[in-house]
Amino acid sequence: MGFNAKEMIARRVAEELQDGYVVNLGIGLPSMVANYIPEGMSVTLQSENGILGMGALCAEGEEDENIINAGNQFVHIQKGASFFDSATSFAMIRGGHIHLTVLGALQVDEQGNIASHIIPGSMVPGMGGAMDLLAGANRVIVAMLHTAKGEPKIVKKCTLPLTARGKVDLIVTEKAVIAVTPEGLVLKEIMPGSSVEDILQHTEADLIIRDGLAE
Amino acid sequence: MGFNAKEMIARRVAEELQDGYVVNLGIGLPSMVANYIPEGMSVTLQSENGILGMGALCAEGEEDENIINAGNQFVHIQKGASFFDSATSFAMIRGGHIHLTVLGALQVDEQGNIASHIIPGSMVPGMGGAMDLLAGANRVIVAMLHTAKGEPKIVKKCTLPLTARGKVDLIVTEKAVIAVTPEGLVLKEIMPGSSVEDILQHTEADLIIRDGLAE
Amino acid sequence: MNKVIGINEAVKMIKSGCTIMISGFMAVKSPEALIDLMIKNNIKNLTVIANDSAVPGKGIGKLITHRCVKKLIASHIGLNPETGRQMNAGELEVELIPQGTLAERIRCGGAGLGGFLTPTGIGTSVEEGKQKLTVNGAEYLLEFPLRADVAIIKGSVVDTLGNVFYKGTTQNFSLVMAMAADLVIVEAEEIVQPGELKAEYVMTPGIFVDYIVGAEM
Amino acid sequence: MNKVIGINEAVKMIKSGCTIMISGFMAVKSPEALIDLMIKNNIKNLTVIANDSAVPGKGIGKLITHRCVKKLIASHIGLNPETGRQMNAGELEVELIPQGTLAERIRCGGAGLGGFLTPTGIGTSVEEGKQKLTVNGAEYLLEFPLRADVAIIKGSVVDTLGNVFYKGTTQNFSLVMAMAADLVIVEAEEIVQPGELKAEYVMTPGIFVDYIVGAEM
Repeated sequence: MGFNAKEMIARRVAEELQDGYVVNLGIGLPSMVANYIPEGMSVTLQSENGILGMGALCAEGEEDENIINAGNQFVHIQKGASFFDSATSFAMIRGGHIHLTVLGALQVDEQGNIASHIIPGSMVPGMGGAMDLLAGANRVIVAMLHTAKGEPKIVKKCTLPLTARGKVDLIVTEKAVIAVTPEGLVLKEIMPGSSVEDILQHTEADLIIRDGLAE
Repeated sequence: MGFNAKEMIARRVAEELQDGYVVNLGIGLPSMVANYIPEGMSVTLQSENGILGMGALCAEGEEDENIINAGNQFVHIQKGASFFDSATSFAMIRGGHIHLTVLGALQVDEQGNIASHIIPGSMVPGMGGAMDLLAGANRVIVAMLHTAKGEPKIVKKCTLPLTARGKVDLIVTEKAVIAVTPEGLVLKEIMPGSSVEDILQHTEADLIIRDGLAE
Repeated sequence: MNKVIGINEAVKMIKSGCTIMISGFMAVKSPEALIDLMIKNNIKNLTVIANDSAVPGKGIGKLITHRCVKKLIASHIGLNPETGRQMNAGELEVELIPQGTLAERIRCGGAGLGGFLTPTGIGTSVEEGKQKLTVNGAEYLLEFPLRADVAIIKGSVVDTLGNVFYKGTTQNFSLVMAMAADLVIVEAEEIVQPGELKAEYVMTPGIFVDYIVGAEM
Repeated sequence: MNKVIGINEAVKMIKSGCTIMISGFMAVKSPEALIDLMIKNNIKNLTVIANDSAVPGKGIGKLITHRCVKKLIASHIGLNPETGRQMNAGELEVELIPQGTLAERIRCGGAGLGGFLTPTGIGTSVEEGKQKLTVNGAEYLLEFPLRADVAIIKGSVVDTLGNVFYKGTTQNFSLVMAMAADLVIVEAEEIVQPGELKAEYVMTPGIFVDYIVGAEM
């Protein structure tokens, strides 16, 4: 189920892409969105270690030792790609030149706050480029499993240290698509195999449910 | 006399160069210093519009339409030169990577203040890169004629708007070489054809004259 | 994503009264064809951000002569006497900024930063009206970002995705200006297909460029 | 001005207790030969500034494993479990900085700026102890420059004057680090004569580089 759930999430996030978008995908689940870019749509992938026009992961034997993505994986580049340094890369990111970033999260809350980079005392990988992406990308989608070990990840108020305040626009899980609005979290879609009851049961945050909800 | 005086100044300034120096020469008289770089000495010229390793001025017919210096003159580049953008160029300049800048001036005073970019109501060319060069270069030499229309340019206190405060290290004119020190202006050398009396007569600022003065 | 369009279509997007960044240093490598058509289209009341005002008859100098410019923000106007004349006659507002500060303010505008601290201008009239901060015993001026509605830039080799390579000293302000404007139009000396510019040689990544025009009208 | 020297001579200039910037991103293209010799020479108590701590057995990961590092300033340590272990055991001090802020702070250190305002980290623990300024209604953190005693950098093609070209994604922090250290040593994959690197292709101008060593010991 874990794998299929992630695939379902990635596929649903890909529906949010638009022609001409420049997109930065986080490590892990978010990076899977690249597999579902609609045929014929021009989407340019940015990798914060210095690539615009990132291509697919390299199969074994195809690696160029000088070309990795921000997740330390060897990647191809597309025709018309460019390389640049970290200062320029984050000028792009902070400067609002990235249309969309898709990131994972540990928790998201009713204000669109996100906690994704630290569990004090246990997991301290560092924020990498996540805080800059959250500060600068035009649109932020969180792509994650709905719960962690059965515990809700969509909460009233993040209890883990924040990675950014009020920056999340949309949450896509294997159960639901939820928009962050000034009124609160709005349930937009129920994912196949889930239900309103299932979602409410696994969500700590209050959800606004409007007429005409897509199932 | 004007031409010979400028040549004499440029030649004397060139004696301040050291092997390995990266130098930015201002427009006009300072740029003439390039003609007197001692044989065998490696001096790299920086031009703030984006050249490291600038060469000689182009003779007619030799111009590359894409390569000018900061004074809008077509120039050659040396082997091992590099081009870069203005933000990088001024990172170099402000960041202390330029060993020496040679600039002209309208006035220099006892505190090492310099006025070089504006005569209110008459000449307002703008400061160009001068303020950044003055802020960032490790060493600042002012190369100028001792007087303007007979009026002293080395003054007790600049009356024209300052281009920088306390940044000048050495003043070279056709009459004298004067060091700016915490104690004030120290007359270091009398240039050929001048004398202490001549210098004092044409200098408004107080000059400290020490034993062993070079004539 | 072919970004190449006709020059007429491009210039229609530049409106009278807008703030426009223009690349080039002195008389060299401004987007001359775009400037000529702007003059022909009678685009007026511009606020121009550029290193300088070139010389009469070239680049920004033409916009000055044709009185298309209401305000000029630059580091140097000494090579164009007409700029000085209009300024002294009160016909043109000129704001002079140290060259390094100008480049950095534009970079700041494109990089999503709110400002920076520079030692340049301390002790001079550049200080006026600015906040001073002391860091490790040294004084700095707090300078703010500059952005524009439009940037027009001359590129030496440009692919159809907007990746730009600049020859010689023609990079100057182009890199930062392409980052700092809402609409970026590159006038290309040579247009090539994606992949013809090696990824390492790209100086302005295509993400910063909206449209490309040829240098010929 | 031939800047090429022997690697033994170069590493002698790196002292225990110094602050050192090290190029590379994750496990790719750190100056491995310099790092190996630093470990052999028993250089200890380093403060390392780098994007990350690589993986065990590669690049900075080797310095961590050999306990050469007293303090690490980086944006990410997730790929090296030994870094986390030493940190949790109180054996290694780790300061985590957002990647963009880290790059910009190093650039700032090399560019003679006193600081900059960034939106990154607002509303998070990154705010702690920092001054906040509001510009045009938006909040920014005031961040300060980072400099180092030494920077060691891996270059793909380097001429004897110190001009560096980086292949692929290996530019990352190298450009800003070369500007921000008192002593800059480049470990070259390939050393060429001046003029072999076209002036437009130089990514780190030689002015920022003090010494060059070959990648072979």
